[in-house]
Amino acid sequence: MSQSYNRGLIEDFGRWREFSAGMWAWVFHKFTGWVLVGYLFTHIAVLSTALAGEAAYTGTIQTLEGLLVVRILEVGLLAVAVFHILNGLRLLMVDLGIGLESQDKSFYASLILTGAITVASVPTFLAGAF
Amino acid sequence: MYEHDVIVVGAGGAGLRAAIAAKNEGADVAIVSKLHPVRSHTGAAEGGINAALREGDSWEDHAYDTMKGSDYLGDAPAIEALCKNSPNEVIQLEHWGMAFSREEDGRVSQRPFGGLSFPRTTYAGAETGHQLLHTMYEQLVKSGVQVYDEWHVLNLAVTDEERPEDRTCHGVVAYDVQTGEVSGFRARNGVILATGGPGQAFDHTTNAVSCTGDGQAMAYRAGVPLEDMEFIQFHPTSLPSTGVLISEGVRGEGGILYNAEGERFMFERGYANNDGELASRDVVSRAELTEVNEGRGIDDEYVHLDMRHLGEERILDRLENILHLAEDFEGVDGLEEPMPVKPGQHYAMGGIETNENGETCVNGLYAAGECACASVHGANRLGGNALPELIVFGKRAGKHAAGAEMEPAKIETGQRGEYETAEIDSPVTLGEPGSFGDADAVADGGTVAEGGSVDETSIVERAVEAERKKVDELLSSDGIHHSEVRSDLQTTMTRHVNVFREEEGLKQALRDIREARDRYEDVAVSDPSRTFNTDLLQTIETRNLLDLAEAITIGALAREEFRGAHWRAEAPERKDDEWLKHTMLSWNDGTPELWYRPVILEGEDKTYEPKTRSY
Amino acid sequence: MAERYSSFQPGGRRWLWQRITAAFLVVVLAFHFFLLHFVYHADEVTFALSSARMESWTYYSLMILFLITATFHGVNGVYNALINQGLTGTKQTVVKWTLVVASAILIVQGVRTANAWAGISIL
Amino acid sequence: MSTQVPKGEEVESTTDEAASSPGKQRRDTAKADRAGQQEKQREAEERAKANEDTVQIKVFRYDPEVEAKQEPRFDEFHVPFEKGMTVLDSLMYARDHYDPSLTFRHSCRQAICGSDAFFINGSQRLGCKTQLSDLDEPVRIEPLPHQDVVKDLVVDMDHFYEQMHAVEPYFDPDELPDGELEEQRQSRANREKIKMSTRCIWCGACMSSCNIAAGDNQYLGPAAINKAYRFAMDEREGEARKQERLEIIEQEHGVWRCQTQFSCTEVCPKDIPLTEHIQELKREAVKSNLKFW
Ligand SMILES: Cc1cc2nc3c(=O)[nH]c(=O)nc-3n(C[C@H](O)[C@H](O)[C@H](O)COP(=O)(O)OP(=O)(O)OC[C@H]3O[C@@H](n4cnc5c(N)ncnc54)[C@H](O)[C@@H]3O)c2cc1C
Ligand code: HEM
Ligand code: SF4
Ligand code: F3S
Ligand code: FES
Repeated sequence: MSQSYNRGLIEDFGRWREFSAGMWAWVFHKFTGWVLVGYLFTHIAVLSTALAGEAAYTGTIQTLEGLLVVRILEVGLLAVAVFHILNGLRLLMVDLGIGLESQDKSFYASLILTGAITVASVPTFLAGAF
Repeated sequence: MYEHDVIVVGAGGAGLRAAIAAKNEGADVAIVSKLHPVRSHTGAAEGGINAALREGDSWEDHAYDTMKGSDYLGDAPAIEALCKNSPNEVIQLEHWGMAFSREEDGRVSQRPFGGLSFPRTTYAGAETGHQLLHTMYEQLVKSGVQVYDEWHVLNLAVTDEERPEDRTCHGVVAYDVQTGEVSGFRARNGVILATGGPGQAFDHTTNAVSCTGDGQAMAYRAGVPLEDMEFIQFHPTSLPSTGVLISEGVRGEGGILYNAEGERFMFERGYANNDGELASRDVVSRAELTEVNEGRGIDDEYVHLDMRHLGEERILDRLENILHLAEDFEGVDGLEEPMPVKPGQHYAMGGIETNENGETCVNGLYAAGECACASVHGANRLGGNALPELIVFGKRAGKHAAGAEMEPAKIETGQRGEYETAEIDSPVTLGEPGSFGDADAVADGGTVAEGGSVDETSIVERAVEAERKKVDELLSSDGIHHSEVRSDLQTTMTRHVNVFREEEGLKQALRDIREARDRYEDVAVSDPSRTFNTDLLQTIETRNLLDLAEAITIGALAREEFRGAHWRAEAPERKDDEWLKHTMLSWNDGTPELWYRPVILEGEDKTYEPKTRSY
Repeated sequence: MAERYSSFQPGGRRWLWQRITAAFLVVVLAFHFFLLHFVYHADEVTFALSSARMESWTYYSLMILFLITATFHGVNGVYNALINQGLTGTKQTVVKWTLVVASAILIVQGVRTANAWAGISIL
Repeated sequence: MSTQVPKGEEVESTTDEAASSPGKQRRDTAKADRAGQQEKQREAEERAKANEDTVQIKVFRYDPEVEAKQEPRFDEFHVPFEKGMTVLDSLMYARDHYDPSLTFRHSCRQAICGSDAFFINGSQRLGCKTQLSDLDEPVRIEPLPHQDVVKDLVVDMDHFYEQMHAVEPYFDPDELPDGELEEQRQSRANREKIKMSTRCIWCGACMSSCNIAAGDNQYLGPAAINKAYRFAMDEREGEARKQERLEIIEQEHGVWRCQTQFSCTEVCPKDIPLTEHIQELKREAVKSNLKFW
């Protein structure tokens, strides 16, 4: 009813700031989902260097893994994946009709857990990068 | 111009039922309503629908209770029609899927209600009206009746023969709220008014902002008599700031009323030594107002209804809804503080005079629901008797208008048969003596054409022209805002034509109404827009309220007795010798004319003997 | 107004599969991450190591299944998101087939890589 | 879908035809009037400074037909505050005392007619059910997002009604009892199950809060799905009808579009667990589909 319709002030004014937990969960899940598909495609692209032979593959991977940016991006990927998994589990529960009243709490829980897991895994991810 | 067999004005319980019934008879039906159907005020009803459904109960008992409740001012044929048909109609609602509360065995639940000798009130939680309205709207969608929603009906297209009884209604004129277009709706068979009550004549009411009695005012000005207008029910427990109803259930469960001095005044001041808070609505309302008038009200306005002593558990279990209402509409936590309450206008027993088939004295014009008065409620309506009235008389009017074969009515309408005329003892000139717009009855919204000399379509067209002119005039003139007039009117009505009525006050009210009418001459609409101009529509509604407020006051002034909801300081007792008659008011070229018609107490096979009304 | 009475219910089936694949992915993705970042470390990855794992038939089939479910899940998710934004008509059909083709390429490429490691030379 | 601009033009043409001569005069009057209103407003503002007991509201204004209002804007009003005052009360006060052209739908004042859902301080709420004392000042009142604005706070509800009607929202049992006076039996448990779903007042708040409904015009939306739930779960209707109902809600733009944002559930003034109902219908639909596998 509104996609072609611009109400200026109204449509964008104060909307996102007032988003509730469920809306944020949706936004984040969407975002992480898209990042993950994006990654899936790149991931396969990178891996398929293996088709060009052993050396090409090992070379590419080791160069990439040697870059600090890539390592940091990998931490980001982990965060994204963990959130998507945890919130995905939350959504699966919602689909089964379990715990709908505490959907906001479970969203906050996934956020916190995601943070914790990500931080805890930083050392492992960055190991050998310096 | 739109054209249908039957045009139903209003889409509350009565209008919807009428439309469905007419459709079932095969007529081409349309509903014209200023609100979308589900916004109608029927949705606000809480308590329930009376119907004699079970063994041990009978329609005769229901009729007896209703007659007694009416303080013997109801007409027996109408009451009997109501009570006989109500069970079928309620079961019809059930068959349409209405979500009634249920017994263990899966049958529809019934509960006891004030003034009933049997627990015969069927209900759906505390939201009976909402369920009823939506169930019927759903069936309307199913039946495919055409709905013109947000079309505000401005007037009726009625011929202008000398006597109202010779006139015919050929349609209505309506204003499309979204676009500002004024159009005619021609009705081949009949127009059914189902526009609800005139609660907005008072400043404190449980009724919606849209309850401005438009249908009553239109019918009145077209020559149809208004009947028993002085009988207005005031509910003792409504919230002071909004008028939202706090159900009688609170007192039923043991809630207590206190004045500013902390006295339980119902007992301590001797208003009802036996029943206390549970005395009937009018008694409690009068008691509350006496307290306030004598300086023992809180903030000089209201009293306290306290339910804290019932305990949180019981309150949450049975009165949860009340907690929400007090919280949402008054900002009061009923578990922590007493709730402020005061009497509020609640229901109009009187209205457009009809017979038990919904016909008015004007051919082709019908009325049903709160706007009508077939006279089932007489001087006082029993709780749970309005909703059955909607469905029973809505259906009858719909069927009749669609041309179904029906038993001829026993009640007479208009100035026919037995009646007596009377003088109005008014301190001021009443009515609209040739003042609004042009001096003739046409612009005044009365009738439009020489009888029979023009065809039906042009009668509607002329009415449309007249309304267009009126709208343009309102939009283009300069003047005061209607809300000033309306609020003065409401204030005087609540002050003088409230639960307490005395001659001087009523006369003062008539003076104030006269003044309000004179000021209304100068109203103008300042919003120039044709799009959703609520300013314009409310200005028009205010005019209707003026006519109705005046009618209510005239009736109250004329009736020098205490009957049902009507109480007079000069004569605080019922006078059956003199007053077993309906107050009738006709708009005679802009001047109200008072007359009376005897009450019909002869039922089908028995006559109801007036007894003292005590419970 | 939404169309009515379609006897074809793709929405329902895809919805269900999105859940089923999700449930499957929780396990496999966690395993995948764990194996490749915690058991083996990122800076140690070589062709030989990957090859060694792929030569196990169970691992090979798990990874193929992983690839297929992830692709379905991801691409179907994207498609849904676009419909939710009001994608309809021809555009919808175009997007649908683009996504199908992309998925096919992805899967084919993924399988070929796995085969390279596993030493299978069909593709 | 629709935009307001062509609609505005349509209206303009009727006006010109119907009231061309008084038109100018009218506008002039309106101007004079506006000056008067500004006067009143200024007084109120002064009062506001002197006296704590006023509330400042900022109201969205737009009228395609009135020149000064064609460009959407916010107007500020200072309204004297009383205990228990709701947002609707403040709007009515502003209309009756400062600006009669302030337009909004309202009727019952008791949260049952569903006319006055607005976007108040960033959330969909009923004006009559929202206490001013619960809100931060200034209170910002806008029409419902994602719906075309007709004028000021009035939005076009037609699309909402269409979606409601699309789910065949009427009771339609497979069979009825023979006796005219015999009711269908319904267990208390079953009535309890559908009870919340029957409370919908068609206010449109849920639909307006849902991002999916905003993006996908064909999406039935939470209120309509809830309506379908109300009948699909009513044991009085029978299995055959239930199957038909499931077919309606499981089309492409039916229940599957719901992404469990929960905002509908959060804004519903009648506390209907909308998301829960939608999810339950998804499972019902899957179950009934599995039968044919
Ligand atoms: C708070 C409350 C609780 C109640 N509880 C009960 C109860 O428990 N039991 C009981 O039996 N009764 C109860 N009543 C009384 C009963 O609900 C009403 O009398 C009844 O609903 C009136 O229905 P109606 O169809 O006549 O009018 P309404 O429902 O008021 O409908 C009027 C219709 O007319 C339309 N309309 C009005 N003017 C125009 C116009 N100019 N042009 C076009 N359309 C117009 C409106 O849009 C609306 O659709 C209660 C009333 C209130 C206020
Ligand atoms: C590991 C476990 C995973 C779980 C539990 C999971 C769960 C889910 C669920 C339940 C949805 C549906 C949301 C909805 O329709 O309301 C979803 C959407 C999605 N998932 Fe996953 N997922 C997982 C892994 C992945 C992976 C590996 C990818 C990438 C390939 C991915 C990409 C997506 C995308 C793109 C969406 C659509 C997001 C959107 O709405 O825009 N997911 N996921
Ligand atoms: S479901 Fe709730 S929010 Fe939606 S229309 Fe109904 S009452 Fe309003
Ligand atoms: S907000 Fe929309 S996405 Fe679903 S849970 Fe409610 S319908
Ligand atoms: S005015 Fe009726 S819901 Fe608010």
